[in-house]
Amino acid sequence: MTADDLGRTAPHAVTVDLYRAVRLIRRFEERAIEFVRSGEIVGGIHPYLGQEAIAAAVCAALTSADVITSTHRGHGHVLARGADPGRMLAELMGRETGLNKGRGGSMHAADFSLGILGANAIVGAAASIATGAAWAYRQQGRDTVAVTFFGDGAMNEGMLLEALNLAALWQVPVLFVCENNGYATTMPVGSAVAGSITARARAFGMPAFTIDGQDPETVLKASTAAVARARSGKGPMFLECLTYRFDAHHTFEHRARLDYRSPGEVAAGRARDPVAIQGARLPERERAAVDSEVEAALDAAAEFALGSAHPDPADPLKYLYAVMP
Amino acid sequence: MTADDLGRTAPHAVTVDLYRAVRLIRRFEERAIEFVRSGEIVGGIHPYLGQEAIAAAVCAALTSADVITSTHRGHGHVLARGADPGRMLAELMGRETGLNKGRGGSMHAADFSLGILGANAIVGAAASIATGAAWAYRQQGRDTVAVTFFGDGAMNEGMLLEALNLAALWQVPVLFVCENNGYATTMPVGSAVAGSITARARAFGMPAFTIDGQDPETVLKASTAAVARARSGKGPMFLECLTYRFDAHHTFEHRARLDYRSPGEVAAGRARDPVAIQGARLPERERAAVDSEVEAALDAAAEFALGSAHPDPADPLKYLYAVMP
Amino acid sequence: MPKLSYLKALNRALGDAMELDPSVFLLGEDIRVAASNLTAGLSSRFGPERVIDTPLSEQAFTNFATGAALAGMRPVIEFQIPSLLFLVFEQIANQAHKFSLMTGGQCKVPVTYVVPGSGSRTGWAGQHSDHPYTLFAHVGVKTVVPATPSDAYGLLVSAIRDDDPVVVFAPSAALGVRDDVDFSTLAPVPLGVGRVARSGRDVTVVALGHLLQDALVVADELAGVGISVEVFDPRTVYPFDVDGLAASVAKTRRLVVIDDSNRTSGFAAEVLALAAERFTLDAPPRRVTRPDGAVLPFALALDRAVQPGRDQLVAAINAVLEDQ
Amino acid sequence: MPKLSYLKALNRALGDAMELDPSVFLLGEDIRVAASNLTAGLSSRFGPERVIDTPLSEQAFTNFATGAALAGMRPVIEFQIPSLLFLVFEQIANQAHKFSLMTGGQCKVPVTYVVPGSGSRTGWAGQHSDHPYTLFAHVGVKTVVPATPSDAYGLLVSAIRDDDPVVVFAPSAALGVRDDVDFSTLAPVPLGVGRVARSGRDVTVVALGHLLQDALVVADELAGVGISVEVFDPRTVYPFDVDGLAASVAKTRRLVVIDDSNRTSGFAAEVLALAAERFTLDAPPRRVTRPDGAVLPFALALDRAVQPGRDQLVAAINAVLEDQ
Ligand SMILES: Cc1ncc(C[n+]2csc(CCOP(=O)(O)OP(=O)(O)O)c2C)c(N)n1
Ligand SMILES: Cc1ncc(C[n+]2csc(CCOP(=O)(O)OP(=O)(O)O)c2C)c(N)n1
Ligand SMILES: [Mg+2]
Ligand SMILES: [Mg+2]
Repeated sequence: MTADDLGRTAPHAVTVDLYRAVRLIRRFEERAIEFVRSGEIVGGIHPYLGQEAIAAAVCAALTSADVITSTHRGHGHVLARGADPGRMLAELMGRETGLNKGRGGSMHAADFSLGILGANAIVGAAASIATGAAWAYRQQGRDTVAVTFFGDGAMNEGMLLEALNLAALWQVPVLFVCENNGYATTMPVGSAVAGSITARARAFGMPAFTIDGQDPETVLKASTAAVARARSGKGPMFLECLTYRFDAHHTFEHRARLDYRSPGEVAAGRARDPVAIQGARLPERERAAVDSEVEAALDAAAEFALGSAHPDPADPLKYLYAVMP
Repeated sequence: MTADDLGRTAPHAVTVDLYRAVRLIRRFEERAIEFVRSGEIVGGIHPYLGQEAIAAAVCAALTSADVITSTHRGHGHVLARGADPGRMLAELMGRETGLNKGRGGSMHAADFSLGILGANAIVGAAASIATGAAWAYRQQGRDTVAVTFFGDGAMNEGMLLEALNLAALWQVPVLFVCENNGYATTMPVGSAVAGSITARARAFGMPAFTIDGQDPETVLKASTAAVARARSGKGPMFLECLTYRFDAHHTFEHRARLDYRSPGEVAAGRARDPVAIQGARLPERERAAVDSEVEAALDAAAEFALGSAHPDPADPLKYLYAVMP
Repeated sequence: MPKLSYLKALNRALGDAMELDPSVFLLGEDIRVAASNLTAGLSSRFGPERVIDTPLSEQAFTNFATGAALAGMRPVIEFQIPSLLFLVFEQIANQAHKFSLMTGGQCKVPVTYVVPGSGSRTGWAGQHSDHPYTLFAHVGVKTVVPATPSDAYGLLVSAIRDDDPVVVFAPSAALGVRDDVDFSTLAPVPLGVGRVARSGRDVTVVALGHLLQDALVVADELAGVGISVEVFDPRTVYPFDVDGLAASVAKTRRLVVIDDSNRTSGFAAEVLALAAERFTLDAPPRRVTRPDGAVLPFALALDRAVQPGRDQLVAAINAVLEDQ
Repeated sequence: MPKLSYLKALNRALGDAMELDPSVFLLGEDIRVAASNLTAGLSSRFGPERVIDTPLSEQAFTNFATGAALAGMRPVIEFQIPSLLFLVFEQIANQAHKFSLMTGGQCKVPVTYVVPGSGSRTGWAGQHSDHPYTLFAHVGVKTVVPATPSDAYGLLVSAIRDDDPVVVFAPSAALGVRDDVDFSTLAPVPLGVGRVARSGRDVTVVALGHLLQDALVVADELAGVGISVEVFDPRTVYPFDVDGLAASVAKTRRLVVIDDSNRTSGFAAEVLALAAERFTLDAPPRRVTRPDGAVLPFALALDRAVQPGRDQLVAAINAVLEDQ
């Protein structure tokens, strides 16, 4: 089986939906970066720019019964999974109306009502959490598949590697999505990963494929097949999605000027733009309509977030315990 | 390349040495178990019985410049590397004359003067320590190869998997020796390891072979080639040695009667006995001479250990810090 | 009345919890054959789907439990040795513990972590003899160290029912303790409520886990020479029953803590700090602990010398009674 | 005199240590390009063999450093975020720390662990804002939290030269502190020796790391209303300079500790315990800490509310002055 055999071609509605999703993430991130610059978002963000196809398409392959876990670079996953952009932005601004009531911020955004079990600031941590959740839902007789997103850097974290083993061993319905953007912060994947990423997953007993992570429809095909396979009880699968981070590792880099990617490399990486790739599949007018729809939604989101109250500092550790005697 | 291409045939002196080594370990362990029963050794031991070929032959492939790390089941490695059986036994009895002055016991036996960087009670921990040591010696211009021993169970520990990556990435002269005795305590390897052990090592970018761990000369051939390769700068290698634990996971099992291996399986496992296999390669008389030599050495060791003083409890934390203000 | 051992009480608590609540399941190494005896009989009673042997992947299976908890289960993890809690410290302190606040209360993580055999195990040496309950109390994870079979039962049941992560330390030296117990009286014991294990007038001794037995023996001995020792067992290290202790100390006005942690910033340090802040004492309080940085040496006499013991407790009690 | 920032002082310490001793090398994530600036310029100065970028494999590279130390090197590891110390707690507390005793003194493990940016980082939320120095002090690993640029230099140099593992916390809020420093006076500062950062009569305030600055500001303020505050900076959490503190308290007979750990069994608890055992005070001592179990919430006002601050310090000082 190769990744090509995995799926089907997308009908037009799906094409539009995918475009809307990548465009929403793109514009959300661009606006969020502005809010970092203006100081409305404190602490900065890890922009998802350039990787939109992966979140958008993988989440498009899921049903409402499914769950995901995300990473430090998580806005795309959370939005693609259907989180309200206003509440997401409010979270980034630390407002009481935020997804996490302002307690989590960029790296911890979660919406359990949508099966978003949380972004996670520790690289490699979420894979085993997703595996446990997927296993538990299966024990409960539910039809849930879990997707866990992570980067190329996470492939060197022991706890993630352990999770691959547990998932394969117990045939857990979980899809491992590795977003290989070529770098862990400033460390090139070639200097960090000996052997190969997919060989690792295969060595733990699960099928693994490398796909083009810049084309939303390629990602959709592959992930649809992987999710169907997991749902049917055939166990976990691993997708390495080749992608490129268009912007900084984190917005601190906008001030820091770290020298690790050549301008030529960045330009080449940015040339394969998932928003452009998907946009080219829509008639100009339809695309423009989606664009203004997205812009209107983000205007409303910004207005909502900016207008939202800050949490009351009187009880800063609210929610620390479910019960405390 | 297959494991068969790796080496050379052993000349007679090596044959005898290997026999002496496996016989010494065998008889040391049998006597140690008696000392556990009699209460001279407190806390019990993890007997190495049945796995003797691996320690004996891998250590026979090393020079005095090399270093090893060992495990909770470490007596064989420590003895094979040349530690004095009397001081080893004294260590198991917690005497001041022990290798570690009675501070370490069975699971921490070390002799830095022989390049034994210590047994380790945490499964999977030592591999990265060995990798660091080997790297450091290379930086210092030394010709050292490190060998790290571990079990099949350790192959599921994230920190060991991380170590495979570091070793391959930086082409560290370290040999990973996995003693696959079929079980991690009571957990069969098939229920614990998805995929395959050697595929994992290969996926991290190093050659890996499965060999018969019950035949000392097979192990010697393979490890000699692997050590030579590492010493020549070609990087790490991985050997999976198939073996069988003849006795309990730990001597507590002698009282506990855990039900996880059928008598038939144990009998079959014990049928391929490394001491018998190597012994058969010696003329009867020569073998008998080695046997009494070993017995005499162990008599002396026991006398030495039993006659040694206990440490002075007045300063129980001696050696805790190199310097303390 | 039948005798119940501490270890058997824990086993009974697991069985009862699993019986009552199908979302409770067990994860750990060698728990189907029950190498530690904690889970004896449970695999055949509840099946292998609820008593799950794991590979040696402590970090992943600890997070796996967190994930299962997020999905509505109540996992109980057995850790074979106390230092495995070091290996999963991130997964407990930085993941399980933090999820509730970080998500703004969207979820809970009712995982129980049990170590049957914490502290010195007599001859298991440096890496198997830790007693790290203070670490968890310090980061704010609920931390329980039962002393008696009844409490072992009642506190473990409460830990499993609790909606937050809870670590339960079952000291190696307590596992064999046996009590006359009317099984019908076994019941949950709330977290955070200590008890006066022996009433006295002259000095309050705080002791938990296996050290409670030592404190009671010492109290008996000293009663013979006219010293009346009150023994207070906090049962949980965090939350700590400061009111219970305050009531005891208000009576005795003297305080000694015996604690199997290292001295610096250990459990005993917290009790002494509370005393310094809040209690009126007639003499400076004392603590009997492991020394700073303690690594338990293998040789038995050294191992024993590092652990807090009865002689030191007697000396500390005498000292606070002599001081003014 | 030239200005030296705290972060630059750490950087200078690394450079000087590497210059002096070829066995010193650096390991960490993104340290060649120096994402945190700690290692700025060192890769080009000393070459990539001594400034080594690691994959995201904290457990393995921490043990790797232990192994290199056993082979005679002096590794320095940079950890990008404080919670990575949770991830490698086993490797430090159970391996590096224990090797010397367990081998009967056959070896030493001179590894230095540095976190440039511990504590709250303003907006980095729950998993990036820990300040776990108490954990290492509790297990007995030498633990340093410098407060000033000169101390940052001198303590880091000493940590690297020390033959045992040492953890150096460089609080995020201290990294930008700048002092007038005559570079020729930069020198090693011994571990375990505190200093009186400001002399006073009425109360001793113990403060370390970034909180020293807060304590000094508060002392200035209170001087204006006639309260004379002595500020004692222990510089190392473990070993702790109890004699230095005793001398200060003998003069002031009043004690407040400000500490960025959680309250229960934190560093402040140890200081109060020592006070309870040994010092004669005219009023109960107080501590200003993070609350129990603290997880720093993302929203800035909540984050700030969880950290110990100047207002609380003023209140605590006033309270100990009013108490008798
Ligand atoms: C366990 C851990 N180590 C280090 C960090 C610091 N850190 C945050 S993101 C990152 C790089 C992650 O690289 P990758 O997994 O490829 O994801 P990407 O940032 O490229 O999306 C690092 C080193 C962390 N958060 N957690
Ligand atoms: C990290 C860790 N987990 C669990 C244990 C408890 N334990 C000690 S030995 C062992 C089994 C090890 O199996 P394997 O690696 O196959 O070695 P073997 O005992 O078969 O030689 C276990 C679970 C431990 N010491 N360390
Ligand atoms: Mg990446
Ligand atoms: Mg095994």
